Amino acid sequence: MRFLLDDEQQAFAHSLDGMLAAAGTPAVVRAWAAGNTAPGRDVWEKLAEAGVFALAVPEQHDGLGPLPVELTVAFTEMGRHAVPGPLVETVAAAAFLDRLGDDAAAAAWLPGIASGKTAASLCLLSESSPYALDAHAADAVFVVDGDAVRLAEAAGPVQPSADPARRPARPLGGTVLARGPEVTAAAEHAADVAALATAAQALGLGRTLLARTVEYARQRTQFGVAIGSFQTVKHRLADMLIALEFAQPLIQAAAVALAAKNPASGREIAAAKVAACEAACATARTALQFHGALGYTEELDLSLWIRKSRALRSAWGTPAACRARVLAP
Amino acid sequence: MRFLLDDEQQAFAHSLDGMLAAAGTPAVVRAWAAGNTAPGRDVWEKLAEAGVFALAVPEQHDGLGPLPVELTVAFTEMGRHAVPGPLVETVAAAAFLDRLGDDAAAAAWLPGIASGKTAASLCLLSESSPYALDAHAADAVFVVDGDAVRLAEAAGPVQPSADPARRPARPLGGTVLARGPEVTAAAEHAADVAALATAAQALGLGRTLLARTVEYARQRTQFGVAIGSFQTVKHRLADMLIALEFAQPLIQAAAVALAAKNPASGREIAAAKVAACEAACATARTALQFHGALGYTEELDLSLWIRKSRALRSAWGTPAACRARVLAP
Amino acid sequence: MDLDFTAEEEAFRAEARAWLATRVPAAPLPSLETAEGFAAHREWERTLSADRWSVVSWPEKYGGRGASILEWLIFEEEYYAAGAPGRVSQNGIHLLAPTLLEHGTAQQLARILPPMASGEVIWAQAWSEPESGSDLASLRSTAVRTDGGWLLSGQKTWSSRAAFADRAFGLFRSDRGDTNADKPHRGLTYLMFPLDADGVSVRPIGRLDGKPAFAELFLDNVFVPDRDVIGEPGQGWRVAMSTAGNERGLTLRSPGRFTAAAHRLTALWRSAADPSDTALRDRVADAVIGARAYQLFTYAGASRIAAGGAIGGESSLNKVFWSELDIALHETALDLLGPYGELSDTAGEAPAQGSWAEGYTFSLAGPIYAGTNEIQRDIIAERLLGLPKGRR
Amino acid sequence: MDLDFTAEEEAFRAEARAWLATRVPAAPLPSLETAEGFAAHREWERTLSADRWSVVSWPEKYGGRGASILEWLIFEEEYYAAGAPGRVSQNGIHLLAPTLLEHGTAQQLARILPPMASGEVIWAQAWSEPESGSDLASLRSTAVRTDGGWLLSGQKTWSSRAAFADRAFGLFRSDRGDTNADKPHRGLTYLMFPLDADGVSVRPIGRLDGKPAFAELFLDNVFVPDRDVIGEPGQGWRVAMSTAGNERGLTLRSPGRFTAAAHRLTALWRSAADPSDTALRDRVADAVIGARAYQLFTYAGASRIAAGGAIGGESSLNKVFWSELDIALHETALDLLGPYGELSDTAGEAPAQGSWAEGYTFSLAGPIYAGTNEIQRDIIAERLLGLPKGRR
Repeated sequence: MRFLLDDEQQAFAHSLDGMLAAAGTPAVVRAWAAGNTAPGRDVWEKLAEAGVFALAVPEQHDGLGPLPVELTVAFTEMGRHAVPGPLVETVAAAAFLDRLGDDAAAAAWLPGIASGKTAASLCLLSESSPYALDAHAADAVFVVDGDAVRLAEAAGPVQPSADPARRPARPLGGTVLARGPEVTAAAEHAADVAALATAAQALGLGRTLLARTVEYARQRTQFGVAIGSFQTVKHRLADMLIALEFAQPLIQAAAVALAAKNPASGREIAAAKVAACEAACATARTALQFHGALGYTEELDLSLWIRKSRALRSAWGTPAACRARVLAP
Repeated sequence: MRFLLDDEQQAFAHSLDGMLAAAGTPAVVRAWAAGNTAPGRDVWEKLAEAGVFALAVPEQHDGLGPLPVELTVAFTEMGRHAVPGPLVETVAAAAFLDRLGDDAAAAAWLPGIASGKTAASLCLLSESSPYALDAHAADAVFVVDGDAVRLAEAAGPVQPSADPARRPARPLGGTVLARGPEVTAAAEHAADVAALATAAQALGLGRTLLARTVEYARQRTQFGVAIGSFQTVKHRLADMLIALEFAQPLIQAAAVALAAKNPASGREIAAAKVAACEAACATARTALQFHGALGYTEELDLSLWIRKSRALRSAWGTPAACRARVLAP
Repeated sequence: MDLDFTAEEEAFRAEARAWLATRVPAAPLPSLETAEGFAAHREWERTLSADRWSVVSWPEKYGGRGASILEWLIFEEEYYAAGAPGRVSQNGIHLLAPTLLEHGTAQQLARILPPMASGEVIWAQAWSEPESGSDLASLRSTAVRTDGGWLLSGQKTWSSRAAFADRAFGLFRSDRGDTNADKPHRGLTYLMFPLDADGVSVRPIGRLDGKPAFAELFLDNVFVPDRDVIGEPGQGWRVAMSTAGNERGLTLRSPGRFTAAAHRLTALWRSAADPSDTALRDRVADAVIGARAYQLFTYAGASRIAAGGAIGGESSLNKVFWSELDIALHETALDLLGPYGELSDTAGEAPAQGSWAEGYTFSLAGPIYAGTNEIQRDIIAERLLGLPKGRR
Repeated sequence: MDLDFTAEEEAFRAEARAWLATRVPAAPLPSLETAEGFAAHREWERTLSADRWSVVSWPEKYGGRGASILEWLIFEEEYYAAGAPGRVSQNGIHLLAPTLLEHGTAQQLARILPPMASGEVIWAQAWSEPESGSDLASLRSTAVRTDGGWLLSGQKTWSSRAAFADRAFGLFRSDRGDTNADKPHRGLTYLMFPLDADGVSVRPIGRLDGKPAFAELFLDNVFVPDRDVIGEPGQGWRVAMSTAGNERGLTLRSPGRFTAAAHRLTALWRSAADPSDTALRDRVADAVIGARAYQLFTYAGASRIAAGGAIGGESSLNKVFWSELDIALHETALDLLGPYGELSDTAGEAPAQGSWAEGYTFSLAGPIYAGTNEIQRDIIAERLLGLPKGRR
């Protein structure tokens, strides 16, 4: 057993971190929120160049994957920088197409996803899932409805999320691409990949929220001392670190299980999703509280992280659904 | 509206507090736990002299009641001093007999309860309620089983509780005293009275736990300063005060509703039970933590309060059952 | 000990309820943190005021009904139960007016209160400064004596409502000589000023959802006549604090808000939730219990005031309790709403026309403003529990 | 990155599992905090030791198997999954032995370790004193030089297992001259002494459920020969701390305990709980998730050690996490048990022969001992997050 990222994986994380820091994601998020997807697509291209999307695509379709561990590494970094766009959905769509067993469909879309040309969205339609994320910005929107999958024709009006960078909409119309039990099975697999990527993204969000709050608490003074010297502040930030540190190995183990096609991977992913999203939400609340009124403003970039953390909590598996799955026989 | 205890009620609380402080209840509790009920019966007599049990008995049977508000005042003080014995059960049995509409049964038992001669226990038999508390020490043990009530013949072996002063046992045998829908109705009323008295008792426990912990935190030094000056200690104790202060009016309002035969009284009692018991349990955990290893010892009297607080949490209505009742249509 | 309302109080409740039933807008007004919503809410204040419902607890001569605290609580219960709009005038009514009623001159009262009651003049607070959040004693903005008045300079921030309001009130350092490290509260003066005066710049600040719920104020030699000083110059701190411990401790957030919100949450739960999800049920129950506890705690406080008592440190208990209740209640609602819980209040498909999303955003500020909950817990520990001060 | 065990490790697991399957007592032993239970647990140590399962990570010459950390983790998983008894020798094995292995002489190792491995000598710790709980630097008990050894005097408390154990170890102030307010850690010596020696009085202290889980030790000129000093005299603090940051951070509470407990909790939930009670279900799930997270976090730490890294402040993360997990897990079990959750472990009708009640009582000590969780959070904030020290 070597339950540690290897040097190459760490270098990959490090280089993504550097690239995204240089890209100045807060401005990209604000543009995306305002409907201007161009800066987001520029970042998307850079991510593709770094091989992020190829990790979800098999080699026969110009990919490098599927490599779930590396995917979680990438999503943690993308979460750390709050990158906007249908990142999870694109990777989940790739997992769906890969698993579907329809060579034509795979060949039609997967190379584009791997190269970064194609941003996709995916909606596994149900009462609790009526929307496709960022459908307006996606080149292909797949909708699984019962045992059929269709390629949506258009998206309904954007329903702005509390996270301004998330722009869900109801996918409309479209032709059926495939139908049958393999659609259902591929959709289940895609949901797992999406939940795992969301968990990793949440971990990254939480890491940034904690780091920024620690930094702020060291600088901001009140009553003549740094607020980071108040024991209440220290202890609550310590609790955030604990929550994040114990979420991380759950994500990694879930990725390892998914890579190994371990039948327990669904449970492992659910556990990781709960832990990472609860940790991110708690860290967001803490970050907001200790930044005071400043944290409550839209103009502080931190708000982009705070607002995303709550939205991810229910995306691709509510806490209740995940907990039920952890205990499923 | 005057949602405040009047002078007489406050004087009643004050005099019970003084009497129980003088009685040295910790030693009484330890004796009770060891099976020696004599000191407990002495306190019982003093409580009866102060009129506590008469509050649950109507005037035609030598009582002063029913007076739910005054009962909650008394139970808060008894909780404050961790008085042992089937206090709640005796008062609930009185409520049961009062409501039953069986003059002979009422005349047979209520005067004795009012005067303190009779300690009673009561078991509303179900899968989640197999025991009668302190049956070994009670002069009469009533068991409601379906729509029949019987007077138990004996108690099975004591099943020691985590609270050493609580000695539950299965009531055995006995003759049926009454049967019919009035038994069920009287039992429901008795359960309400028991839940309300338990809530008040929990509030009293919590008050003592907080007061002792504050006192300890002011005296105990660590790293050269009183631990009560650590912000974490201060904030957690502040939270305990908040929990207790907001539980108290729920208890009082539930008592007012019960006195007024308000149909919402069941919901009000359930709300009070949840709030008071959660507050007491949280305060017990805090008291234990800030007393450190000392709090974890049996020899510190505080342990008697700590151990009782958890037991009361599920007695006469689990938190889940109470919350369900709060929302019952 | 009772919870009975008198026949008069019940009549008052019935009158309020009947009035609200016909006047409350059927659909929620636009968010009061937008220009459009602000105007709509101002118009609503006028409607309230026309029938003397805007400031029921004030004396009749200023537009009120001389209502008791209990009647005020009754009004608030009915108000929020009816789903009536948020109160755009609340800074003036709850923060400025009590101070004026205690320290203002007759001339000030007659001049300032009626237009506040009617919504003609809407007030923003100007308490905080960039370097002093909860630490008001470190204020730096100045009031310099000039002929017939004062010249205000400096910067205020987190001034709620200031993006659209008419006037503001706050504390200014008027006597630098009197200040020293030990007595930073000295030498402050309580002043009122117009937001459109020469020398005032207002920079709106967006809250989490982008709406300009507050603003930064830049003041550069803004002239304020003597008649707009409240109380004695140099005594501003004492003037401001004197009303912090009275009814305001009870009335900052009226229980009616939370009982109404808990009621709406329960209705949402009954209509939308899986009844077998007892985890959600428990959270709904806790919101109902919390709202009831807050209502009863307030009744007890009102009874204590009616019996001649005072409200002191309890207002800190209050603050922590309602602010945490408010967040928990709204988080529960968002979870009940499933995929719609994520939507912004501006989304076409946002449930209840966005009011849950708006309420959630609003609730998140609760533990921060009006003295952070950390400060409140310090106060509770030190003043109510008698724990030692420590350096935190 | 993988979670794969080697064939050798799997064989080790299979061997341990097979041995445990035939040897673990069918019914739980009596509580090890009673005289009867202590004897039964000592006997169990002998059984373990006979087949070299008592100290698998030690070198073979002292009774171990030279197992790797990972094998130790595997053994612990199997051990607790099999429902095997608590380890009455754990103070010696986890606290004393690592220090001896690093600082002890060959003679000490040969003399002390084998009887520890066999349960012939059971060790109590003697860290705390009445006036120094988590603040070990303020220790007052003394070791005074005498011919061929030291004379120990003073008082120790919260000495776990000391009511029935054979020997104890702790720190004593041996050089008062070297002590000053700035360096209170100096001048301490690490010594071992028999609990039945002349001058030692043991006063058992009952824990919450009355069982004498620890004791006060009164020492009055207790002679200890030089051979029972560990490391250099005066260097006791450094000796004691040097092993605090290594594997001990990982092994104080082995993940196997919690994965096994979570498994039992899940089984209890499936058999006893109302499946529609999702509030309880969520708490059971959180216990399962927490136990798994703790296991994986430990695997990562073991991997880091295997790769040449070290464990530092992480042990504070560990401590807070497992201690809170342990309480939550047991509280959930008690709630699942309904009316039986209240019963003491001595009640005839106590479920699982009292082990949930015993486990709950035991769990309550978790946030207190081995450095309170408040101290651990201070350490996390200062050492891992770099927040300023402050006066707390």
